[in-house]
Amino acid sequence: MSGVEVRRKDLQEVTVIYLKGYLDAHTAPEFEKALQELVDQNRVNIVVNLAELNYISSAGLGVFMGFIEDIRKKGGDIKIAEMADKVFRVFDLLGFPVLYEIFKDESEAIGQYR
Amino acid sequence: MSGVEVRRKDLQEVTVIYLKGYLDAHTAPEFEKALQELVDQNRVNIVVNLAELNYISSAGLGVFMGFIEDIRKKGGDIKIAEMADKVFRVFDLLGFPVLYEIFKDESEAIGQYR
Amino acid sequence: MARKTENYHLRIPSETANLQVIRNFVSDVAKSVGFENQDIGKIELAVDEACTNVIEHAYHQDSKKDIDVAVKIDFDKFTVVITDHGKGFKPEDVDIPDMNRYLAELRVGGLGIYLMKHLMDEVEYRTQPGVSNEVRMVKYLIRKDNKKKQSA
Amino acid sequence: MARKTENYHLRIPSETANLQVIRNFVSDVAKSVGFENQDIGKIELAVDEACTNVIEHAYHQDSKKDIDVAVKIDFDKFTVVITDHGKGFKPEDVDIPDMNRYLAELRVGGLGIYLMKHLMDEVEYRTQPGVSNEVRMVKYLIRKDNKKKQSA
Ligand SMILES: Nc1ncnc2c1ncn2[C@@H]1O[C@H](COP(=O)(O)OP(=O)(O)O)[C@@H](O)[C@H]1O
Ligand SMILES: Nc1ncnc2c1ncn2[C@@H]1O[C@H](COP(=O)(O)OP(=O)(O)O)[C@@H](O)[C@H]1O
Repeated sequence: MSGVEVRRKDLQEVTVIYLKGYLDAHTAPEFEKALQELVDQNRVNIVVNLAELNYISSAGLGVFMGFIEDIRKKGGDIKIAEMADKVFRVFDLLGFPVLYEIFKDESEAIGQYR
Repeated sequence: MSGVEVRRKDLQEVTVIYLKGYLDAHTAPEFEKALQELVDQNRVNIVVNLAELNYISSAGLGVFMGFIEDIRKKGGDIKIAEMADKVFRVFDLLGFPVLYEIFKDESEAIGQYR
Repeated sequence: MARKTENYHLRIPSETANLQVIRNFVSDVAKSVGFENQDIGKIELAVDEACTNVIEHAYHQDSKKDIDVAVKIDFDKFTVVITDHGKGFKPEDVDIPDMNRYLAELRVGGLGIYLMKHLMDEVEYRTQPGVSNEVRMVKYLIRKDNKKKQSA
Repeated sequence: MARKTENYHLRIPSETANLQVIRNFVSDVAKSVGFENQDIGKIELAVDEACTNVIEHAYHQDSKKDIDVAVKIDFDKFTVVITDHGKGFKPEDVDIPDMNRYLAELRVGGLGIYLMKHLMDEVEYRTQPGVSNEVRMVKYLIRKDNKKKQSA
């Protein structure tokens, strides 16, 4: 199946994670692995670019929730950029925008860490 | 379901039919109707542009076969342009390229009637 | 075409790799009866959540088990019934989260049934522990016309 | 994941509007076991042809009837069985066209079974006229690795 593709781009103080495809109970572990790696490397200024994410279920949302506390304790954050409407509607239904800042452009999200 | 979209463009001596989507037993009647209309109007110099056709089954091929004799008797033809590989493979498997000329560009196919 | 009831049925091994097949099946059927994209997305997600629960909680990732997804279409009603034969559970004992507290406390998990209830018009569990468990979800279709299927 | 047999099953009203749902179902499963796009396209078309025959010849467009599409996956074998309970036919009496003559004589129709036989590795009809008819089609999978499913 198409599944999810996770890419990573390291800038100086910020890391951008790109998710492409479908984030569900089958593919969430790949996103989890990527975030775990960042935490282990102490790269906690994170932007997740969702421009090419077509779908998210609660298993995908669970990955965001599973790391946010740890990352914030370390002084970092997860900011979200370029979310498609379909994915935003799920975030919004659950009130997630209260917890995660969402930006239209990736550069704007990156700028928050400067 | 997405189905098929049939559009028509009348040039001076030539008519181009655009098929978009999926041509199967459900949607073939729409293509049939468009060709029948052209025959009734005696506009028999026909180019079928398949650039946006994603799929064809034997029901779609049957429409080509159902009109070709009539159209050629009237001095016209059905020429095919811009066929995607996936659709070409089905045409090719049945030897249809012997009966229908296939052109890479629409303009080239139109030019045959000049 | 005369109005009638139609039944669609999918039986598929219980594994997360099949969630995409299940979602596509349900979306295709929802699309064919004329739901709009937003509603198709809601149905797709609710069914994913219900099937994820079967895969994880009813069958504990045992892909030798099957999930049954049945779709029934009446005139204005799209019903999906998902059945498992796992150990079952008491839906009334499940604590549906209050999202304000949930987010404030940075909780994890436990959003599936909440989502299902907010995405669909009706959600009902029928559980006979140890025998079979089904969740029955309904979405109403606001029809723009009297034709059931359009080919384009 | 240990290798095992997997069964997928779709039951759906017999109408041409559902061909797209059937094709998507079969392609999704074929994709999930690792077939390449060209082979997925072949399986999809062969199954469409078989189902179109059921809709037209077995059930004469009566959408109150159902089509059964079963997919079975063994290690290197993808089997699709399509079953109907129509009046049946004698496959040995069906005249499979010689394409050169077919094209020279500008014939119409009668390409479905020809296509199925050229697209799949095995095609076999098992017909008990008046009881049930099934066509069983097999495509062999050349595996590049030992894993059955990849998530990306
Ligand atoms: N089909 C099922 N079989 C057994 N238990 C289930 C089933 N569906 C839901 N549950 C129970 O209900 C609880 C809540 O489910 P849900 O809201 O989807 O959140 P989560 O799956 O993240 O725990 C699950 O933890 C599980 O105990
Ligand atoms: N499931 C079926 N039930 C009854 N008859 C069938 C079935 N499948 C095929 N046939 C018969 O076989 C013939 C050849 O089928 P096919 O090669 O697909 O061409 P076509 O459908 O265009 O006639 C059909 O015309 C029909 O008489």
